[in-house]
Amino acid sequence: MTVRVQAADFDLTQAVAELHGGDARVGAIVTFVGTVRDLDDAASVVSMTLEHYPGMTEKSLAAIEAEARARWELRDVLIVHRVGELRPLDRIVLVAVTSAHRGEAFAACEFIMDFLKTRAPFWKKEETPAGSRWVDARTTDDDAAERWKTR
Amino acid sequence: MTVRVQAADFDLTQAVAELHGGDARVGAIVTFVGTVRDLDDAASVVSMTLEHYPGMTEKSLAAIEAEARARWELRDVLIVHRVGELRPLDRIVLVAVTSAHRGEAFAACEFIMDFLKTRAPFWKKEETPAGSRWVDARTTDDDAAERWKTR
Amino acid sequence: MRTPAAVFVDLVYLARLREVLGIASERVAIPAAVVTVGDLRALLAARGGTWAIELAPERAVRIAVNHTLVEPGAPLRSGDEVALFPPVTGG
Amino acid sequence: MRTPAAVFVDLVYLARLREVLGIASERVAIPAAVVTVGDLRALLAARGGTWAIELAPERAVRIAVNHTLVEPGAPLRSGDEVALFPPVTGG
Repeated sequence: MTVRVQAADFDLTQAVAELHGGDARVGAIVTFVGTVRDLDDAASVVSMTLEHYPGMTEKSLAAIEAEARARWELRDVLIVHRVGELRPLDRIVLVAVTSAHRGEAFAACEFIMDFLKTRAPFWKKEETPAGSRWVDARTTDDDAAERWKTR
Repeated sequence: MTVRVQAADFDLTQAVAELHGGDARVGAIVTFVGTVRDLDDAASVVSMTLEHYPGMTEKSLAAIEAEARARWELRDVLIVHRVGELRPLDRIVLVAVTSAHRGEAFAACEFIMDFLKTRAPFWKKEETPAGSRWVDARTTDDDAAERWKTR
Repeated sequence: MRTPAAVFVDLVYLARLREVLGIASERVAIPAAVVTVGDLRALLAARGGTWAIELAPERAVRIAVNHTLVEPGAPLRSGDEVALFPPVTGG
Repeated sequence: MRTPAAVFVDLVYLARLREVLGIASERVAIPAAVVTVGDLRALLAARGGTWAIELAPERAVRIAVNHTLVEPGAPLRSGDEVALFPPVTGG
């Protein structure tokens, strides 16, 4: 169980090697990588700055991960979230989950992302040709988190 | 859209770079990696050999991918499946999906895996201390593929 | 209502809220009548101007006490770190 | 029933089925009465012994014609590549 908040980029192969390690009980590895798009709500994105709330970030990510582990049989979880200035094509976040079987790994990875999107204290500010703007929360993200309550 | 069947291992970072490339419309990358476990149905696995049916393999994977693309808005898909002899901790298969949003990428990646498990002509033979045995198909894999019909 | 001993909380403002309010953090003494997080929000909104607009009941403001998201009914204790911020948009 | 011109199909056996039947591939001429994939399976099962056991109706055998999975009712044409194999276990 590892949670990291960092300005630096991450490497997928290295992150998965760290997670999979010598654990031969792992049969399934699911990763999610969120990346910066050059277009958001029809506006060109030149760059974006990710701000977070130190202290709460790590605590909320650890709580989300603990909830995922209580729901599914997981071998390990790694969450890396970048902060600072990012540009289109840059990686923003990594959630990697290992499990014996794929169903658990897929469900837990998506669950963690859905809750990260609605509960972890990160905010995006976009630079566009028309100036800078804070990204609005999406109701689709609330809906995505909400549906886990009935599962 | 790329499908590869190969004896060689693959690198996750490189595979995702190939897929993500210069496509700044991508906001979500979901990857699944299947790995060899050292224990299957309570038996120790020393090694396993993956056999496939050349010609049909590529055709069936391409058909599964086409079905995923018809269902969801995807940017790109990469499927790599290894054949030959593998050992515990080795990677077996990679399914990587890029999309603008995470919901599509998660659903498509899991859909492709569920259908690959039930429709793509690969077979595993395990070497255990008690001898070699062909792995039996799991009914849970049929169930996993079946549930997409009602979605 | 609490005993009359002075109660201080540390307020933290984040993201867009920090920018529009023009403040990152402050330590405030809260009156005895301010018992919950909801009371505190109303107290701050009563400052008027941008505060009244941004913290109006219909605006989506999230509040965390000591790094945990809470509902408006959550109680306040002296020394709490109370963060006010817009809905999160990371990931 | 077809015209009496000889109909040949190329059979391919894979994985466990190849091992227990002891054959990887063969070209067979099929009688005019063998019109579907299901008919062909019955024809092969009629060889008896291991063939009868492995291709018995209750055994899970998948059949692909020209690299596409088909149902037992699928028709056969001369020159088809017909593969017989156990349920797949890749991934």
